[in-house]
Amino acid sequence: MDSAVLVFPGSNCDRDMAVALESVTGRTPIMVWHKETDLPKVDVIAIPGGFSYGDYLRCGAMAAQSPIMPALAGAARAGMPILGVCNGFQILTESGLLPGALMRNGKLKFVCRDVKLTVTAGDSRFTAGYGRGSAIHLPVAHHDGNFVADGDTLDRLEGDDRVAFTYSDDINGSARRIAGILSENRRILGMMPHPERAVDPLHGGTHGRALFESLLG
Amino acid sequence: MNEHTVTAEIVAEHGLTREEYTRIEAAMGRAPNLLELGIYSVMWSEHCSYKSSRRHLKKLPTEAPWVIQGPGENAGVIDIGDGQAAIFKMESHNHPSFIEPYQGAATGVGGILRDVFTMGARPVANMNALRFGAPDHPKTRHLVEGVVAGIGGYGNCVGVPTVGGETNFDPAYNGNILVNAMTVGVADTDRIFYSAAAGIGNPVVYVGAKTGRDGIHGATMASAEFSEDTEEKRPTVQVGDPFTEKLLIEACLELMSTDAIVAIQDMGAAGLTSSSVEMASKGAVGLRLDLERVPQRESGMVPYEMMLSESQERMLMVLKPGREAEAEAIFRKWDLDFAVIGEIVEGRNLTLTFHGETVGDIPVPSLVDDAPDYDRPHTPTPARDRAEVPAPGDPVGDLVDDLAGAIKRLIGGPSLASRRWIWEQYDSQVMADTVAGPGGDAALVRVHGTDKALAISTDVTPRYCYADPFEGGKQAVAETWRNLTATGATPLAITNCLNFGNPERPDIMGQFVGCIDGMAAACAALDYPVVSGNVSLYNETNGVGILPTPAIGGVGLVRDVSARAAAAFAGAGQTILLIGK
Amino acid sequence: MKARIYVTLKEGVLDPQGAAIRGALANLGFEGVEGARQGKFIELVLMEDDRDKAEASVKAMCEKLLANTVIENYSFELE
Amino acid sequence: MKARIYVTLKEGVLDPQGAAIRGALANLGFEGVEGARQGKFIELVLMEDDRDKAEASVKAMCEKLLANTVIENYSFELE
Ligand SMILES: Nc1ncnc2c1ncn2[C@@H]1O[C@H](COP(=O)(O)OP(=O)(O)O)[C@@H](O)[C@H]1O
Repeated sequence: MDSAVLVFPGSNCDRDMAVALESVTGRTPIMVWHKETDLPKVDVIAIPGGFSYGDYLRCGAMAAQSPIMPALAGAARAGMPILGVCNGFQILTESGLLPGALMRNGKLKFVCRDVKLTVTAGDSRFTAGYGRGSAIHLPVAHHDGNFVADGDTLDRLEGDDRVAFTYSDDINGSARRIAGILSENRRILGMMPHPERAVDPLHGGTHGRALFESLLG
Repeated sequence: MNEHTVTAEIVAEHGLTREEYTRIEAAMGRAPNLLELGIYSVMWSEHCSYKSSRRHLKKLPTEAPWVIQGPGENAGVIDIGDGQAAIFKMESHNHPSFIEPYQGAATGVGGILRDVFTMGARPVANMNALRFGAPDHPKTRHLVEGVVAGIGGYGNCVGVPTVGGETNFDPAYNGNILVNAMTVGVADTDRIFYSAAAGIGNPVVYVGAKTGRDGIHGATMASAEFSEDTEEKRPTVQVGDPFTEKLLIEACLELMSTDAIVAIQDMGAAGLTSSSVEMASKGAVGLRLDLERVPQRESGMVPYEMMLSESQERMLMVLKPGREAEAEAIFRKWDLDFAVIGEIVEGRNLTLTFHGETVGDIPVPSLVDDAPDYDRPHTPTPARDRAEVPAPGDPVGDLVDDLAGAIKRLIGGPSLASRRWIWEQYDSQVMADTVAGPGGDAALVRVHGTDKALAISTDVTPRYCYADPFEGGKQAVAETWRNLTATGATPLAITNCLNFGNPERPDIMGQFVGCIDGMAAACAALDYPVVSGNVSLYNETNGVGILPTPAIGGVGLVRDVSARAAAAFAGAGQTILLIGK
Repeated sequence: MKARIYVTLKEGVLDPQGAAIRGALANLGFEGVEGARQGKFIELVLMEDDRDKAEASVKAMCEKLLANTVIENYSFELE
Repeated sequence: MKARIYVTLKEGVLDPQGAAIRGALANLGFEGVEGARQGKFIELVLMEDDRDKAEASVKAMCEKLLANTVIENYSFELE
């Protein structure tokens, strides 16, 4: 399986994402600079965490306007699996590829710790390997992970089984403890926790592996 | 230009004594103009010249077969095998953090990162050693929140994990908090970059952020004792831009993978002045800067402001001839400023021009070699009464019959309480090589793509140093050594940040000398050399000095990270052994 | 021409920063603060002299970048 | 009574956010943006009806909490 990792100025989990993808797929991901306007032919695209444009103005706002984004939107329409983690999730909401917005954490502080999650969604390209309802641990590290959407949108996300992960505890004030959501076609996943930081026994946990393995199908 | 005549008042405002001014006139063979005076004041400040500490620092052991570069460069370098080196240093940002805790701490992290990646290393870990006043002092809460948020705000954004540190509270720090930041980086031993300029005619290049009127006089401020009205004066503090720093790291490392760079130096506390002087001094060459070519953020800046500005996220380098275009393309790709602002010239002078006119001309050796070197009087610390020494946290003398109660009080008190509230605000895992983050004895960070790990610990117990500087200095070194050893690492070398009060007081100078002697003894006994460090003096308000605080940052190597040891008990039924007396 | 742009959270969107400000003011002894909201204030210096063109352009900037209209409102003044 | 408070960076203080906004607007094809500064906009609802008292109190709030007067200026309107 071939993959690509988008790189924006200020991305800082790009290498981590590439290492994780390579360790599961056995193939070196292609790194795509935000100024490109075409995407390589791959089977999955990952948008990594970090502080694109310093998180200035709003997290992900400036990256969402990058030259590469029209190509990403095109790929999304064509059904390409896209994974956005942390800042990647923020970029996906800012660009309208996923609904809602990510605001400053409820307690206003950056939070870095391992959290307990429930895999809420049934089948999807990303969660198939876990099984609905399973409990997993992944690290979070963010300042703006507080998921916000209007009541209708939240109802729709839940009703359509598009909430991928929920936090077992209130980590950041997110509406309905949402930690990750799927697009309507279930092929785009945005999530605040970092699966790429949980693929190697030295990370202290390997619950992130199943997410990448699910992609392999 | 510099039509001001230099008066006694102006000399005093620059923090120079009458004798120092006389020395300047003698070195130059004439009176300096204001720009030149500003440059001397920066280079001869305590911060840059180490005039009170230099002769004592010489006593520290700095050599071992694995030391590639000891003190004297931007950071120390040690060999960690397989053609790789660890590069590290610790630095203070105490006074700025007291005035503006968020930005002060943030720019402290930015500065120490630059010291490390200037040498060609990718930063892989940050640490921070913090001392605050009494928990119930009205300022403490605000300072703790601001400092911690600032460290996180900068380190998290640049994408370098903050993997540990230490935090103490004591009333002695009520008016002078300590914010010491350490960065560890990894480089290939054949790709280490130094600051000595060379090659007559080679271009001198400015990269990074633009220069503004930030913190003019900041470097001299850090060398002057605080007085109560400092807060009223509200000196300009610098605002950090971690986003630009992140781009600067990537751009510098990209250029460093070519062979275009002759020398490189970050613009530290004294900006263009210290970077250009140090590069010229180390390379024994002359250097001309055409100041109108400096990228400027504000209009109407004069040479004095450009040379003394402390704007952050800037670097100076010397390129091989003809490599400008290639270098410029890299910096443009990362949206950073790039400008050729001068060249290496014959002779030993730093010559400054502005629109074709020479506005300053100083013999570089006089700025460095002729800098004052004081043998300040020092009196040894007398043997202290137990009652004089701050208690190790909340007293539990009344609970001799209630062990559980005593333990509860101890671990609930400010000295021993969990620091989780602090370190959860730091991204301790980015780069995905953190094997042991905050919460253990030493942090462990895997060397990317290998089975090796670096072990890192910062330690000092200020009340020990206050009770007995020699034993306290020794103990701080030994504690890092033990913390590293406890993870299974071989301790290799240390950096340090020596925080003390006013060196013009013989008792304070006595603490300083005593701690250094103790550190030297421990380093020698443990074969554990000092490869870099920093001194912060005048941590004193209204005659009240801090506790002597020589923070030590130790680095060790675990050859096989799968064989590391952790602090937690791993299961029931295991045997507990106590080693040592 | 200068543009003064105000970006505020939509009604009904929880504002943790505003809530924190209100709490901190209360702790400092400022009583009677019934509500607090925090938004952004952006000042732009434009090369445009034509008011209508400036207005259209600032509106577009707000829609595309300066405000996230999922959660924020914006308004602006030109001078 | 309502207070509209503007907190801006002092002249000469680096404004990384403003610089990034300017760059992003240029990348989006908005030309002629000569300068951009980002500040905060805070709205308070006060229980106070006396204008003078409200003014004194908002000023004190700004000095003590809302603005960091080391690097920021503030101004406000009451209505
Ligand atoms: N300012 C800080 N930043 C990051 N980690 C910290 C900080 N202060 C303390 N820690 C972490 O908290 C733990 C306990 O700190 P401390 O009580 O100073 O340790 P010890 O006395 O065991 O060396 C250590 O793992 C340390 O790395």
